[in-house]
Amino acid sequence: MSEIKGKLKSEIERLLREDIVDVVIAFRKEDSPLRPQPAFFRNTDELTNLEYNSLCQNNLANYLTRFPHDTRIGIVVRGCENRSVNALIVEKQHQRENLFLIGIPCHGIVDIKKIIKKTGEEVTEYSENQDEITVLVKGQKVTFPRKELLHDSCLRCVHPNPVDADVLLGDPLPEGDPSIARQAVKKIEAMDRDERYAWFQHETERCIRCYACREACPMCYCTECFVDHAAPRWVESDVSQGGMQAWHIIRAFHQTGRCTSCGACERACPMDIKLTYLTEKLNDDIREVYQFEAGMDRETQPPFASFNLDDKKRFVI
Amino acid sequence: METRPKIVLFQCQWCLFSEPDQHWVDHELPPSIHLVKLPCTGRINPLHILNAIQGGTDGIMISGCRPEKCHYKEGNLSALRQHDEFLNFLDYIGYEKERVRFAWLDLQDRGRIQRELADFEMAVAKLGKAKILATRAHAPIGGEHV
Amino acid sequence: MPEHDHNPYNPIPMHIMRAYYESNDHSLKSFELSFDNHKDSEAFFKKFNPGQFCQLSIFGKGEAPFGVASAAWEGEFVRFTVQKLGTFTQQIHQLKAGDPIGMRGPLGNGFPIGDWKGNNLVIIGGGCAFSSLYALTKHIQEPNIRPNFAEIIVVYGTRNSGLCMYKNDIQSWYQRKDMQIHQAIDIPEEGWGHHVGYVPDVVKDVAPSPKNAVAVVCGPPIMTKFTLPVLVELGFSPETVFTSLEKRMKCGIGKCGRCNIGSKYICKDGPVFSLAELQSLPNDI
Amino acid sequence: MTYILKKKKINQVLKGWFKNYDVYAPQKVEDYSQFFRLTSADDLVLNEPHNTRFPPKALFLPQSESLLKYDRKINQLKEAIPTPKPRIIFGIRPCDAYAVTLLDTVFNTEEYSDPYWKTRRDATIIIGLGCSEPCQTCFCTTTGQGPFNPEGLDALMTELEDSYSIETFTEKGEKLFSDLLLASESQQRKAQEIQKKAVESMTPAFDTTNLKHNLDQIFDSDYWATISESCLGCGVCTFLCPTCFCFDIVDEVQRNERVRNWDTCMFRIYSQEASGHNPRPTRKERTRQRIMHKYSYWIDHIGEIGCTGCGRCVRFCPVGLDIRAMLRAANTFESETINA
Repeated sequence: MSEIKGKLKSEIERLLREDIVDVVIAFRKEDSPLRPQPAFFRNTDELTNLEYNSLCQNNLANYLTRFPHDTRIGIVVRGCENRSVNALIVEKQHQRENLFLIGIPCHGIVDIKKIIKKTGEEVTEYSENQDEITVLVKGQKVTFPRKELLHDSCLRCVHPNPVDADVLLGDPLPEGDPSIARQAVKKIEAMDRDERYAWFQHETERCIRCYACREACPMCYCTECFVDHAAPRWVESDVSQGGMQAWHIIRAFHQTGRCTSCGACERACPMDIKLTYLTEKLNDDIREVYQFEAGMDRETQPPFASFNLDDKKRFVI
Repeated sequence: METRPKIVLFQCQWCLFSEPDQHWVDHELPPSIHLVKLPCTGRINPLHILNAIQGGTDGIMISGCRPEKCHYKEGNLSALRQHDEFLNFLDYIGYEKERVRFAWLDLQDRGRIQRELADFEMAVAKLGKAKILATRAHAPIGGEHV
Repeated sequence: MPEHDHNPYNPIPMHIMRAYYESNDHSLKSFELSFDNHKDSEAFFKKFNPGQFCQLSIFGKGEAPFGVASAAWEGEFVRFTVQKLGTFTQQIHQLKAGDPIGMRGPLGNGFPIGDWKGNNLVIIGGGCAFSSLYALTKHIQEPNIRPNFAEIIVVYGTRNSGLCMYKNDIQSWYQRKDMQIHQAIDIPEEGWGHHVGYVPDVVKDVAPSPKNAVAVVCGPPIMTKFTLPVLVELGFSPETVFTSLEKRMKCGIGKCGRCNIGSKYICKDGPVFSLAELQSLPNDI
Repeated sequence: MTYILKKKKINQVLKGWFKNYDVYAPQKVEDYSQFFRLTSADDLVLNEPHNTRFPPKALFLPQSESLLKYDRKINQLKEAIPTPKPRIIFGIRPCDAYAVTLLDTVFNTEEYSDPYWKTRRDATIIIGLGCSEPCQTCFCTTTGQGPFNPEGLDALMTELEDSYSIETFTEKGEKLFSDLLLASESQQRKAQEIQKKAVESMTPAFDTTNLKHNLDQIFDSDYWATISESCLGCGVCTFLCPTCFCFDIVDEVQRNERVRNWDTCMFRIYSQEASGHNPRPTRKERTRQRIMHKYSYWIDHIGEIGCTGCGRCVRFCPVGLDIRAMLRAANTFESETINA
């Protein structure tokens, strides 16, 4: 895995040196090995801090919308990030010709909360290969199979490879199994109505409305979010049941046909709410009904942006 | 249910082709039915539906023109995909999807709105009072729920 | 449990006594509010000082802060001039005489009038922010208070003559021997017999002497921004120039943290600050 | 006085309190703990390595609470000031208890006392649990307290092997434990050793001597743009912070009540004015406000740093921003504005 980091470094160096891009969005080391941070490289001497491993848990496409369209951006993309970039391009949030996508086939993001749950947070060293994660905790080396530590949404990943990268670092990986991907949602669908609602209540009542899910999501780029809208106020402003349920229903629903299943919302949530269980359901539906997956290319409009007479009508009388 | 179920009717202002029907909807709806008149069903946002549900309505009826007859050419079609998916999603989190109906009315459907509403009211009455997602309530005094 | 009137979040019940438009385009409307309970009125006037503001409150609509535009001697009422700007002010504009309304206040520090004894006062205002200065001018016009100050110069600028507030009263100020009034509009108009130009330029023309004088500036941020240097140029020291800040506020009592600038809360430590104080605050306005 | 409470007797003690008090204690939710009212003594969890994820300030300043209710038809308001039963907060970490004393200086001032805060505060006894093994993300000794800081506590527990030694500081605290056996001298010594060891295990995270001065100096510099570049602008750091107190007042029209909700300077709409002007338009200004408020403005107000080093913002920042690293950078930052 560390050879990827070397390749990435020389690639970024090249992009900056040859003035192909103005800024490269990647990750950098922080004091704690568990928390690498999104970083913006503008010249090559900052690159000593460059980091790339499976702990890099943010979706970097999120930062694209902060830049003017004419900024030439190099960006590290894994499978889901590439799809997010595509989805943003479909929605005209940046221009493809001003982007340079450095693709990395992804072995899955390691969930820092799972590590801490197993070892505590006194982790001083971290290393990984394709199958195993090794951490140094209070002077002791502990090794886990990668599968045990992967984030839930990465366990369900179907497309680990970037679909539209300008350069691909590392060999493409086999596609994931869609039937596994659907298990999470299937499990909930199998419950009866009251159980489903109880589950939904249990998830949403922990929400503190910090909107980390919104801010971490590349597709949530609205200048004014519907919850911030004061006149009329459609969603109760407080942490009452109604306010929180409405937030989660509509947030997920606004992602219909746009969500790329990256799981960034869930990883950002400080209260461990299983946000992807909502968006995954919508993704499944969209796949089934409209044969569409967000971000697989940069032309196809999401289903809600188009319509035709033969659309499925499940509720019309 | 002892009292009649509370129903919200979202009505596209173009969908009732006969004058008596529109007059009935505008002036003679029973008090248990709350009318929300819209320029087109395409104007309905999932938030509107959710807001009605959270406010404790027992059933939601949406009446609109047939797709070919939309006053704005394709407004109701653009809404259809969203509403279809939205209700399916509400069902996923436990809401009774039978509580929402989408009626497409046509030129010859004179008097149909009354029939559909009566039929819907009966169906909703059978389901009983809506509890799921009906969440609007006073906060406990001084937020004592912590 | 504290008594009812100790809860600083409870609005005092008031009624609208009079409501009238101030500007020709109906964007500015004045409301004179009377107290439902005499007790509240006593408490209010015990604390009241021109330059302070109140939170007006309509149940179901919300609250917003407005500067008081009346002086205590005018009578047992409180005047506010409200500019129609957002959703809440639109709601307020719909109110008419006899309607109930809630009020919390007076809030904030107000003008340090006590410190200005014996000084000349230069009062410079622009737009609807003049309302607090109107309160100040009315206050010092009271026969018992007037001898505390020497010369009084008022400069009041608006975009056009139609937007000028308190027209009749201000017209009568021209007859007064104990004060000077300079009105200005931005663009020339037929029949306008006073200054034409932006407030900072008018101040330059009027050129009040800084000697033994205090200047008070209230207006839109852009006006304030350009007027303060003019005053400094004229020789006013930062300690003798005062202005009133506006910021988004909620609680009005220094708790909600919203109007925080540096170590000050605008609602509690302000809204009136001297230029010297402003210069010591971080550039976060 | 110092008492000894056997671990296996905790349940019995708690049950004794249930009669006269509402007891709030950490309980397990998913993979974390949060303060809730105990209904069964078995729900108590004291062995979590961290403090509760959701800050206990919510027990005094709930995230959402009704300020007043009203009847719009007759324009009449109804008070909504709480009337809490006497309460015990059991097992709070010293950093969070100290945070409550900091918030007292905001909500319980002479000029305006906040009745919602005050009634809850007056009805509450706070019993802390010191941290024998401070976490890597904690930095309470740096901000001037420590893992066994008694400020804001009525009693402080130190975990011994099969018991807790409980030091009481106030009459209220004393009253709760006076039935227990007094700690022996060796037990007291043991507790002191544990406390000392815990303090020594913590290394200073940043230098606070000139921090305020340094921050004030770089107010207009590009330091803020650098540190806030990857910030998402969510409310995790401020909502989980035990000393952040900003709130918003909103009329919930359909429910006929005026509520206040926590708010955060990290949101764009927080400072958005009706005129369209926003004094803090980007994440740079908003991050600056958050850090300056904690490390400079609090010092202006009460002479203390407004951070207790609880580490929540470090642990849960979605992009791994670490306030300690930011402050170290502030101490060493040299901008052109300073050199000029």
